Amino acid sequence: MATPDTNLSTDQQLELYRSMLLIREFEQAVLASHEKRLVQGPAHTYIGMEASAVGICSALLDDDYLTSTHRGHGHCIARGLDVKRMLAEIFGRATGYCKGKGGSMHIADVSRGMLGADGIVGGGIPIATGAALGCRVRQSSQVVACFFGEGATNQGSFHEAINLAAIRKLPVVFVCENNHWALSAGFEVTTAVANVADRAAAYSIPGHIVDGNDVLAVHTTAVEAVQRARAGDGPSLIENKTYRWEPHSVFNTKDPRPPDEVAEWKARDPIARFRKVLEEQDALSADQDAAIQKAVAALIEEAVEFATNSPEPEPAEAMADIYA
Amino acid sequence: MATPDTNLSTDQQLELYRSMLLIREFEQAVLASHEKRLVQGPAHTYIGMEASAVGICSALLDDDYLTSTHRGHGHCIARGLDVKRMLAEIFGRATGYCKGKGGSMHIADVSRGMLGADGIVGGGIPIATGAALGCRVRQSSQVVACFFGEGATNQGSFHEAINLAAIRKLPVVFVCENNHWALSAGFEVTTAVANVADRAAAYSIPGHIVDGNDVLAVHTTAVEAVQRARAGDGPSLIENKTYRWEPHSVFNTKDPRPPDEVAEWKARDPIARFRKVLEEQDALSADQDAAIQKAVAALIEEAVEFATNSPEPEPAEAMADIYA
Amino acid sequence: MARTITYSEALNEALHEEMQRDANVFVLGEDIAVLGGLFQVTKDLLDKYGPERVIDTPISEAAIAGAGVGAALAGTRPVIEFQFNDFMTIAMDQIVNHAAKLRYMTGGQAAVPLVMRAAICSGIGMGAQHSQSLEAWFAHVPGLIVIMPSTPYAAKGLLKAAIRNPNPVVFLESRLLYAIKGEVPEGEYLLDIPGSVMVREGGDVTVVATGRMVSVATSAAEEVGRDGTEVEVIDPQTLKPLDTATIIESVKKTGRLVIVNEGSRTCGYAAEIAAIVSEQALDFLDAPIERVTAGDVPMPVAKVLERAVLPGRDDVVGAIGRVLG
Amino acid sequence: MARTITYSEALNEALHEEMQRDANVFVLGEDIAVLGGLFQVTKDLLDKYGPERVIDTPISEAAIAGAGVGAALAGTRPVIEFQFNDFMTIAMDQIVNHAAKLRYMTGGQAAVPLVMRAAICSGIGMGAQHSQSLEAWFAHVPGLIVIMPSTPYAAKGLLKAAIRNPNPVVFLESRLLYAIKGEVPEGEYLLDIPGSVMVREGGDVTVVATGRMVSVATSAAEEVGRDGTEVEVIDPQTLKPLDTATIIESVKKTGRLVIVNEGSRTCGYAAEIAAIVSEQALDFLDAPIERVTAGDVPMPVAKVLERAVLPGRDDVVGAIGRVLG
Ligand SMILES: Cc1ncc(C[n+]2csc(CCOP(=O)(O)OP(=O)(O)O)c2C)c(N)n1
Ligand SMILES: Cc1ncc(C[n+]2csc(CCOP(=O)(O)OP(=O)(O)O)c2C)c(N)n1
Ligand SMILES: [Mg+2]
Ligand SMILES: [Mg+2]
Repeated sequence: MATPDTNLSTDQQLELYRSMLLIREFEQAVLASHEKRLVQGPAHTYIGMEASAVGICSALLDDDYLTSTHRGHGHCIARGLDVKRMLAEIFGRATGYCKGKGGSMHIADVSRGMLGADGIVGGGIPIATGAALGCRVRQSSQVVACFFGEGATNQGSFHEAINLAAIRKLPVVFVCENNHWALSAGFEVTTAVANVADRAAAYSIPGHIVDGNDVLAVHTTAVEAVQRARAGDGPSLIENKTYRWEPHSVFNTKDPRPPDEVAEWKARDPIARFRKVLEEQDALSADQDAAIQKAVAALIEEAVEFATNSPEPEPAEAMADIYA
Repeated sequence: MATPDTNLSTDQQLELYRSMLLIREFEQAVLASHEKRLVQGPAHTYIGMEASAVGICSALLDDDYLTSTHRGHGHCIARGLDVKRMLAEIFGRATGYCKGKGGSMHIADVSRGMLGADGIVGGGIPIATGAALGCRVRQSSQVVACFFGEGATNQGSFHEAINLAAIRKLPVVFVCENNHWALSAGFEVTTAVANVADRAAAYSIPGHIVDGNDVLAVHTTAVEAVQRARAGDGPSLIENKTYRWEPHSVFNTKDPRPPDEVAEWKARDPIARFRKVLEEQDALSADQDAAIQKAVAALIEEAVEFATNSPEPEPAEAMADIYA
Repeated sequence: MARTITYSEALNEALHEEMQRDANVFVLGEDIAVLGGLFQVTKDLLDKYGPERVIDTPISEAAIAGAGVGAALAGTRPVIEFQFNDFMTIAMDQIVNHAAKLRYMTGGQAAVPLVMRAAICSGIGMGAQHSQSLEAWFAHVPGLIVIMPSTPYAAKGLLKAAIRNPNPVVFLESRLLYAIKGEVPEGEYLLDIPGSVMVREGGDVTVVATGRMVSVATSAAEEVGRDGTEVEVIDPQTLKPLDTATIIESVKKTGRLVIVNEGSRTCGYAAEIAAIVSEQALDFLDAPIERVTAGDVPMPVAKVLERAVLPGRDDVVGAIGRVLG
Repeated sequence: MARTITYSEALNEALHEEMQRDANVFVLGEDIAVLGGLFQVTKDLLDKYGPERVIDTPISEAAIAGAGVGAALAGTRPVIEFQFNDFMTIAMDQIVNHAAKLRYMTGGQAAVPLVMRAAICSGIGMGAQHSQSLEAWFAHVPGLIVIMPSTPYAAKGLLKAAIRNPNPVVFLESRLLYAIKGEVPEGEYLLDIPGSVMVREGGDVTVVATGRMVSVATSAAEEVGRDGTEVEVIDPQTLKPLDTATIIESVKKTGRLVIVNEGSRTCGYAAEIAAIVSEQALDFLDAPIERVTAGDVPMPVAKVLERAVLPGRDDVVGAIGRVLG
């Protein structure tokens, strides 16, 4: 594998690696916690797709915005949200980001520009466009990253929002995480185009097809798209080709995907791949790796403990936070 | 002008000419009737766009379907609807196609496959797709022609419906009548693509850019698209580039369009153009032309008389026809 | 004794029978073919009727609804599925401006025999975008029929009736009911539209309850029954058209009315029942009407919060107590 | 005497003043910039505030609403326009699942200060897809504020209050009101949310009327006033949150209630008022409640038919007569 074309320092690359690991371990903890009946409501894990969130978010500045989906844990962690409060939210606890009101599908940290995961497929796309419009009105140079799955690209919201963003040259980076499957439907069964990125031409914006399991490739593309957006040249559409390893959600475990296909993609593990890249650069020794893994494990352990020991919300809390 | 590549006999071509004239005169009668306060509700005239409806509808069989828009009079006439009952509907009379309940924006003749004009911009596109799906389920070889304006192509319904039709290879011909303006918004201000037909690539279907003021060009393209649909090869997207001569509707007369632009397009009058083509083929003598014009005028006169003398609906009729 | 099957099996049977009976009946929706539906209501239909009549769609709710309208206009009888009632918000234009109104707008020319199935998924922590009960919206729309079955028996008989009905029908199921079992005869039967069910007779209080709330109301009625209070429980089943007469008659008998509905309170379906009674049987009321509904709040995920928001047995018991004074 | 301007001029003034006051206020919608809005409510804003704050959009109602939500989240105060109330059906997901619920779903982190203006366009033959009055739907949704001004004075004061409110507001105007004139002070003023108006006092009957129906009710009140009947007319103005107390107090005084609302009858806003009164003031009612609403029918185009469907003065007079027995 060639040395990637990236401006990231070794430390920055190690941070990407750590972040991907943290997502992976977090999701494993979610699955284990679901087995223990600690998760309240549904949860959609991001395992296998870590390079996408991490590659994109590492191209953003601190005051940029992002919108996410039902499969949002990875985006939150890549954005630097606190895994303790995330897990507490998934457990429906008072200490969660949303006080237990939102659950897995609605984790948000508005103070960090994370405007919210979203349970409506395609629902976040116009919102991201609007956030970018808000930035324009405020004459700020903020950029918005908008995540969605390939299943969302057949929603009207995808079309309307990208057209609106394109015609106004709004600072959005549209990131389609094409993991090849929606809930039970394969991409080719539902989507009349070979690549999602090919749809960019319908809006006269750049479309990028990226190996979504290559975090540096994702990052490099994101940097270009973010620059373009910040410069006022308008949105881009990035398609990260990737795969989810687990069934659709903890509530939907019936999995129609061919086992061979799943195995094939597991062999393209974005974390193992990046580890190898780092090792080949002599950027990651076995000791360093062990240390990172240990630190990540400790964070997750702490998060599980925090969430498990956090109080349930008071019933009266149900009627608070409706209006400002 | 070269002899057009078309299979139409001279009689058939004269029928196209007559149909275009009938649309033009009908719309003039609508405008005149509005002045006399005979029109109830809004009316959007089709003047200047006659070649589009006539070119497309002449490629359909009797049991094919079509869906239309708020600017639907032309489609109805090209489909062979009775101008008497159309005008009666526009006047809100009991003898109208919809007994005065639908008005100009909802004229339908289900018995002729005309499933209805539609007041929701973009609303008819999924319905056309569904009608095609119904044909498939019934294993019929019917085809659906779906008309909409360029303004509708930014609606989510456009995207969703065309994707669905494309992925199922449904027998629809999507016809965008690009008259360059929506209500007050120019195409380039709202639509992030040079040609609507360019969006066909986003659904892997053929896109055709057609001189929408050339009835034979429209017809020829329609024949190809209809054949393709009927053969089970799926939908096409035809973009007829054309122009409306009048302001948006009788209710919206404030017109932001540059007078020069309007004048330029009036010089491209589809009827005058076709008359010239016919004359050059020696297919239309001055006498024949006069006879056709006279016949058309008689039909319109009859329609105005019929509509004007038709009774208003009984108030009790208001509560009928809600449920079957 | 009749055989006992689940609510989702009953719905599935209705679909099988109707697709068998009429080649123009077909199903369309997300994950309904290969997966058999998120809640298995369309199970095995693909194997039996093939991919031309059992169609997995893109995630395009507006187009699914519109396609249903168009297919109905073109002479077929589509049954479309929305996985969650909430997702119908995406398709409201097609449902309201097209499905409901096309017949009228065309002066009676068009028929739209379209069944729109959707699940109300409250009670399992799905949160604010997956737990709504929007029947009041649909009942507000002239031209729609609105049905909410509360038992396997009703589910089957009403779904079959809905499919044969020439009008657009919004058919609202309940996630928490799918697994409940009930008696369902083997043979074919259809239920009336309109048509309500007298779930339980009693002379002291009338309780009108819809969908999943019927079992909540019944269990409350049993609870207060131990103290000798006789509660009449009415399940309207067809919310629109509504069998008003049965409710009015009951209120005239009991003089007391509690309405239990899972939608949020303001402008919910319970308000309509209250309004009808306050117009048609006011003089017979011996106590103020009580509405037991979800709070006016989006649905929270945490169990303790969701429980606080949803109407439960104790809430109904409390309301019965209040109307009895 | 205060100056007299039209309802649409009053709205336009509110927008001018708020855009002047706060650079984060901006307007977004179809035909609002170059044309100044289909009904001229956004007139001259483009000239004054430029194309970055006065934005003509594509015909994409769902994206307009979603863009409003996102822009509100990102610290601005968007005012979006739907040309017809009916077109909000296309944007219901964004309005209901996002605008209304984001604050709650995020545990109070997010604020969505978004104003959604739309015109109810009944009464001019626009037909079934352009004449709906859907306030009951919005009032049913927790998290939304719903406002219907009936006079130029209310239009201006409530729109300004809506723009400064930190919550999503559905602001419903009336096509037939745009041209009516009324007194509007020159200086700045804001009206309360919630806040109703006692349009007319009287001890015999309470009439609660919304939006354009306020003038219909008032003219009915004048009509029956000639026979000495004293009608109290209340305009709730803010349908949600509702100033319930004023209505209850009035009904306790008069013992008779007529509700006039332009939406279709079943599950309409009138039902909610009836339900509230039947819960909170039942014992004070001397007659059954009367709802005067549009029929449960899509709106026809022909004048004689539309007149038959819409509530008019005579319908209100009739209802007043009936409650007076
Ligand atoms: C509007 C809407 N329709 C359907 C669903 C149910 N649903 C949840 S996730 C999902 C599949 C989404 O696929 P994709 O966008 O590819 O995201 P992925 O799950 O693959 O990350 C579906 C159908 C939903 N949540 N929202
Ligand atoms: C959903 C919806 N939004 C807005 C309108 C108002 N409206 C009616 S026609 C029109 C312009 C349509 O433009 P186009 O599709 O190009 O058709 P044209 O009028 O040019 O034939 C608009 C905005 C509408 N009827 N429906
Ligand atoms: Mg996917
Ligand atoms: Mg146009």
